[in-house]
Order: sequence, then C-alpha cells, then structure tokens
Amino acid sequence: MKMHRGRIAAAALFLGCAAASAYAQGSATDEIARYRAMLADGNPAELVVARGEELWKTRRGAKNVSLEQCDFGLGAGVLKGAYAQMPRYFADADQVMDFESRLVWCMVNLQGMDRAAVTKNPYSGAGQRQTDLEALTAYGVEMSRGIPVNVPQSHPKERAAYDRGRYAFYMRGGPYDFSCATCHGVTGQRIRLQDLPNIAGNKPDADRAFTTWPAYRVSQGALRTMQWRLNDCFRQQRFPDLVFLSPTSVDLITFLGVNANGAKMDAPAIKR
Amino acid sequence: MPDPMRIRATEQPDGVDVRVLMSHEMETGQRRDSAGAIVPAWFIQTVVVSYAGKPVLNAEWGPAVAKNPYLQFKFKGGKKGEKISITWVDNRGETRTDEATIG
Amino acid sequence: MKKQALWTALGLTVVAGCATYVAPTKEESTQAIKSSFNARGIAKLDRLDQTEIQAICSDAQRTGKEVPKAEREALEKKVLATIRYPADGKYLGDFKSGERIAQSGVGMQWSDSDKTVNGGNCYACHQLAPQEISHGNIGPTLLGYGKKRGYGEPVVRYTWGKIWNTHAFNLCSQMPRYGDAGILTEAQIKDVMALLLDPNSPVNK
Amino acid sequence: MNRSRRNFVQAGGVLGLMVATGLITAEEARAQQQAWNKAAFEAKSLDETIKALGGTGTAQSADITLTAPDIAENGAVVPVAVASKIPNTQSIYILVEKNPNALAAGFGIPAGTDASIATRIKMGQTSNVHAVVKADNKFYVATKEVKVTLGGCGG
Repeated sequence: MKMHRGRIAAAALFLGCAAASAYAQGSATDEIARYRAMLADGNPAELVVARGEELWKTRRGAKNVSLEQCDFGLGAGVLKGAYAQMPRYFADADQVMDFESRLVWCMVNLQGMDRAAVTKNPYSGAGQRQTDLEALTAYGVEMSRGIPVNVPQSHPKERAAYDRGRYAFYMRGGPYDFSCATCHGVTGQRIRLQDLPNIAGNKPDADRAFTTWPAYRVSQGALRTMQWRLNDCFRQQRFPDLVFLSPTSVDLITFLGVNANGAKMDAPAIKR
Repeated sequence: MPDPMRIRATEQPDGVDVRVLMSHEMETGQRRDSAGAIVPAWFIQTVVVSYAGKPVLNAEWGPAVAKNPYLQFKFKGGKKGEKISITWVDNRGETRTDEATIG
Repeated sequence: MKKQALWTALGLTVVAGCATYVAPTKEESTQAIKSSFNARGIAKLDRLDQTEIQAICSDAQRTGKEVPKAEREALEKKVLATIRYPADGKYLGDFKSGERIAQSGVGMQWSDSDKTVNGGNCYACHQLAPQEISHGNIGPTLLGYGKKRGYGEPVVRYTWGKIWNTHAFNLCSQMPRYGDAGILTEAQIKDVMALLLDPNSPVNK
Repeated sequence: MNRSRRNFVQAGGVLGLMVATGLITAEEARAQQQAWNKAAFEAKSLDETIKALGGTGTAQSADITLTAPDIAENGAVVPVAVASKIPNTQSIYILVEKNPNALAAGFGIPAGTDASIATRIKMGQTSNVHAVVKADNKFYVATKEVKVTLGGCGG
C-alpha cells in the first residue's frame, strides 16, 4: 500500500513538466478535437454492451450456468466496480489476472467451457460480429464507469507484475528498435495527428490511457479491448504476436492500471 | 436475428428528441477480404420512425452511411410515456423493429 | 518517498519495509516476455533478442541514467563505420516516389507479407511537404530541409548516414535504421533523399 | 388498421417517390425498401443525383446549415448534421462528391418533424460534402469541404 502511494506521488511530480511542455496544437489538432466531440454522443459501443449484458445473464457452457456468480475479486457476483480494480491477485488461480483473463477463467471453471475454444479467436475480424469475449468485456467495463481506478499492489505477485510490466514497457526490440516508450514516453507527442499519451511520466496521460479502454474504434468499426490494444501496439512495433492473456499482457495492464490509480473509469470510450 | 437498436427518445420543450444507434455492418461492396475477394454490399436501405401510427421520419440510405448507423432528429407532438417505433430493412431483406418509450 | 525514489532509480531488488518482496530480475522479466509471444507470419521470435544497442538504450531509459559519454561515443563511432554509401555515388532518386515512401507505414508487421513493399512512414513522426497536414512531431520538422541546410556534399552524406543508421549520430535515437535493418532498399533511400534534398521537391518549395 | 395513405404522401415520400403507405410497421418499411431509389444511389455526381431525384438543378442557399468537421480523423465515420430553414422542406439529402456514388443518405421530413437531422457517413477521401434540401419541389444546396486524414503508425 505504501509502495502504491509512492508511485502516485512520483507520477504527480511530473504534472509540472506536462504543463511546461504544452501540447503542440495547431488548428489541425483543434479540428480533430471538434471531430471527436461530434462523435462523443451515440457511441456504438452501447450496442456491444447491451449484447454483453444479455450474454452475462444467459446460462451457457457444459454446466449451463450464467456468469452472474463469477468472482472478479470483489466477491462472487459483484461486477460493479470490479474492472477498475483489476488486474489483481486471485488465490484460486494463484496468479494476477486482468479482467479478460478472469472472464475466461470463469467461462472455463464456472460455465465449463473449453479454454482453447474460448480463447482461439478473441478479437473480431473485419466485417465480423463482435466476439462473446469482446461483448462481455464491454459490459464488464461499463459496470465500472465513473468508479476510481484502484489496481492493488499489496500482494507480492501484484508488485512483481507491475515491475515486469515496467521492464517490458521500456524494452526496445525488433527491426525498428521500438519499445512502448518510443511512442508513449514523452509528453506532447503525436503520431500523424494522434496524441500519444505519455504513460510513464504524465499522470493525466496515464489516466486517459487506462480509463478510456476498451473503446469503439471508428477506424475498425468495432469495440476493442485492452488486450487487443496491447496486441496491436506490438504488431506496429514490429514485434511477434502478443499472446492473448499472456504474462506480459497482464504485466503491462498492471503497469498501466497502477499508473492510473485514482482516475475515474470512462469506458467504453470512442476513438479514431 | 439482428441485434436490437438502442433508442433514446426524450421530451424537450421544443419537441421529442430521438437518438438511435443501429447494429449493422453497412458493407460498401468495395472492400476485399483477406483472400482478395470482394465482400458484397450489405446495408440498410430504409428506415421508418413512427409515432401514433404516423411517420415522423423516413430515410433511404446507401452503403456510405457509417457502420453501426447513428441518427438524431426531433419531432413535435410526442408525449412522455407514449411509444415510438423504428424499423429498418436492409438490401438482403433482413429487418428489425424496436420500440422505445418517450422519457 | 526517498526510499521509493532510490528503489526506482537503482532498481534495487529489495525494498525496505517490504522485506518479503523480491523484485523480478532482468532475466526473469525477459523470460516472461519471451514466453508471451508467438511467431506469426514474417515476425519471428528472434525479434525479441535485443541487439547490444537496444539493450543499452532500454536500460538507460528505464533507469533514467544516460549512457556514459565515452561508451556512447565509442558505440556511435563503431556504427558510423558500418554505413554503406551508394556504390555509384548517386545519392538522389525521384522525390515523387520519395513522397509515396514517406506516406506509407506498412512493412515488417506480422500482418504484412514478405512481398509487402515497405514504407518509410516518415510523416508519422516528421513534417515534410507542407501540403500534408497529417504529420507527427516525434522527430523534428523537415520542412525546407535542403533549402535551410544547403545541397552540398557534407549535408548529403550526413543525411544518407542518418537514414541508413541513425545510431551513428545519436546512439539512442528513436528513429528506425532504414538501411542497416533492411527496412528500405538503397533505391528507396535515394528517393527519400530526393524528397529532402532535391531543390524541386515540395519539401524545399 | 387505420390506413391513411394521403397523410404520408402529403408529408412528402422519401426521395419524392410514391411509396406504399399505411400504418408504420415492418411491412410499411419493407414496402418502402421496394421503392428504394437505385438510380439516385448509383449516380456519380451532384447533378446526376438531382436528376435521378426528379429535379433539374440546384440553387445555393444560406438557409441550409451543414455541420461537419473541417478535418475528419477517420473517413470511416464522419459526423454530419443538416438543418434547413427553407419553408416546406420535404427532404434532406447528404452527398459526398468524391465517393464512388455521391448520394449517402436521404431523409423524408413529414409535417411536424424539424427539418434538422444528424447522422454519420463514410468518406473515401478528402472531398466536398453537399447538403441538398428539397422544398416545394425545388432543390437547394450548401457545400463544405471535409479533409480526411491518415493516422496510426502501421498503415
């Protein structure tokens, strides 16, 4: 707990730097902001959330039960606020799990589904219906809207996940020599016209990076989850394929979540 | 069976504000799949919104309406607690009708 | 707070007051990463094996400690010696083709194929031709590149080297090694050079 | 079933077509779909589209407000709103000059409905967007350019 406060304080120190190097925003970026504001109302993610809620309450799997008794860390059946407090350590699985990992765990252990089948195609392709995992995750995060992020760092495995996540964040590799920090380590940077949140060194940026995922991506016409976000970052980093629910995915989500502690969840959001 | 629409209809001083999201691919007929084959056009062609048995909006769309279409408009004379109904029909003849209560 | 800062700065494995916690070692962190990726398409697992410079620059950024000057300069000098200049002595190609290369961001992702013609994606980070408003700011603006610096031999040779392997001039630069890593062909680099250094290029208009 | 054909026709059928009318049901919408104006949606330009809608030409109008961003971050979703102050507005159309087919959407506005709609369209590239209004069987237009930008780091 002490550690965790320390990190918030450290992150807060960077606020001054953020103000000093104000975003380089010309008229083009102002117009992009206007474009985004025009899209804010009527987020198609609502359609996916509605389907997720339906799936949540439907009896499915070999055991023919719903997910309503799944334990996301706040007790069996408590979904409200759970996403904002994950990843966290689960004794029954003896590992740190992000929301999507725990969702799959419940589909397998509670509903009796086959893990390989459930995780085979986690992300919908172009022109395909959103997957059940995407819909359920959308509903899950909607149930944390407005709730402050509080990703725990009390268990040693939670802290190890953060530290490994931080290591992965700075690891340059591949033919382009990119790391996460190449794009997300300096305040006020843009790729093309897209603002790049400085995830490690700027508290408002770090907050936004965690609290606005999952999001409906208009460029893909689909809701995308945090697991997808990381997978697609690594694809563009020219790394190999980040495995769904892999240790590094959970480690990085822990790193992102802890850096955003205290900020209010605002997802599913809508993005380019 | 297509997914349900999300409809918000709210009474305001100058009329009933209607906002609708529809779940639809809106394929243009220009996109190629990973095998290089053209994905056939598939899009909503007609939307009808009605209140008290009368149309309050009609729409005809082509494939250039964005995926998961959004529509917002206002009509006069609607009362809180009453229902509006919305139907869409696509070029495959698939259709969906949903109702919402004016709030 | 002080201890926290110390821990962050030095990467100490044990934190006071949390005696039961042992932070993962570099090896453990690396192992976790290697177990988390699958080879897919053209992106094989060897991409996770860091080069010497990748490792040094990752450590520097993570710990907030700059690479010592002597070490940095020695490495830069080593890289400088590896730059391959065009055999025919011709540095400039076609700026129109250079513009297309600067616009394209594809290549070397697992979603690309070995037949994909790689782009340079220059606009992702740099301003170039004034007509393109959708440009990033991770790198400096290159608007008026030749006009400002002149078109002489030293500028031309430096620019070629910078594109071929940026680490010769700035060890931990974020820019890809377009020539050294085989991202662009020699002919493509000539076209990008022309975009920067042909007086008729929109960049210099 | 209170079938009131006249009501609907007077309100101005979509795209000026005579459409099947009646109580608004799925059947009604299906009937309208049968009358979908293929020619209008296959037209390549503003002029061709107006012709297919039964008009002869358009007049610029300051009474049409076309709201769209100057720059769209992504062409797949471009928010567009059109409001008309022209009396007796019957229909509103949204056209994109450089799309493969110009007409994106048409809206029939019955009496009692505000001549003001908002929706989202696709744009293949930077282009003029036209808001066309049909009122008293005449066509009016307002135009605005929307720039479509590229984004991301892998495209």
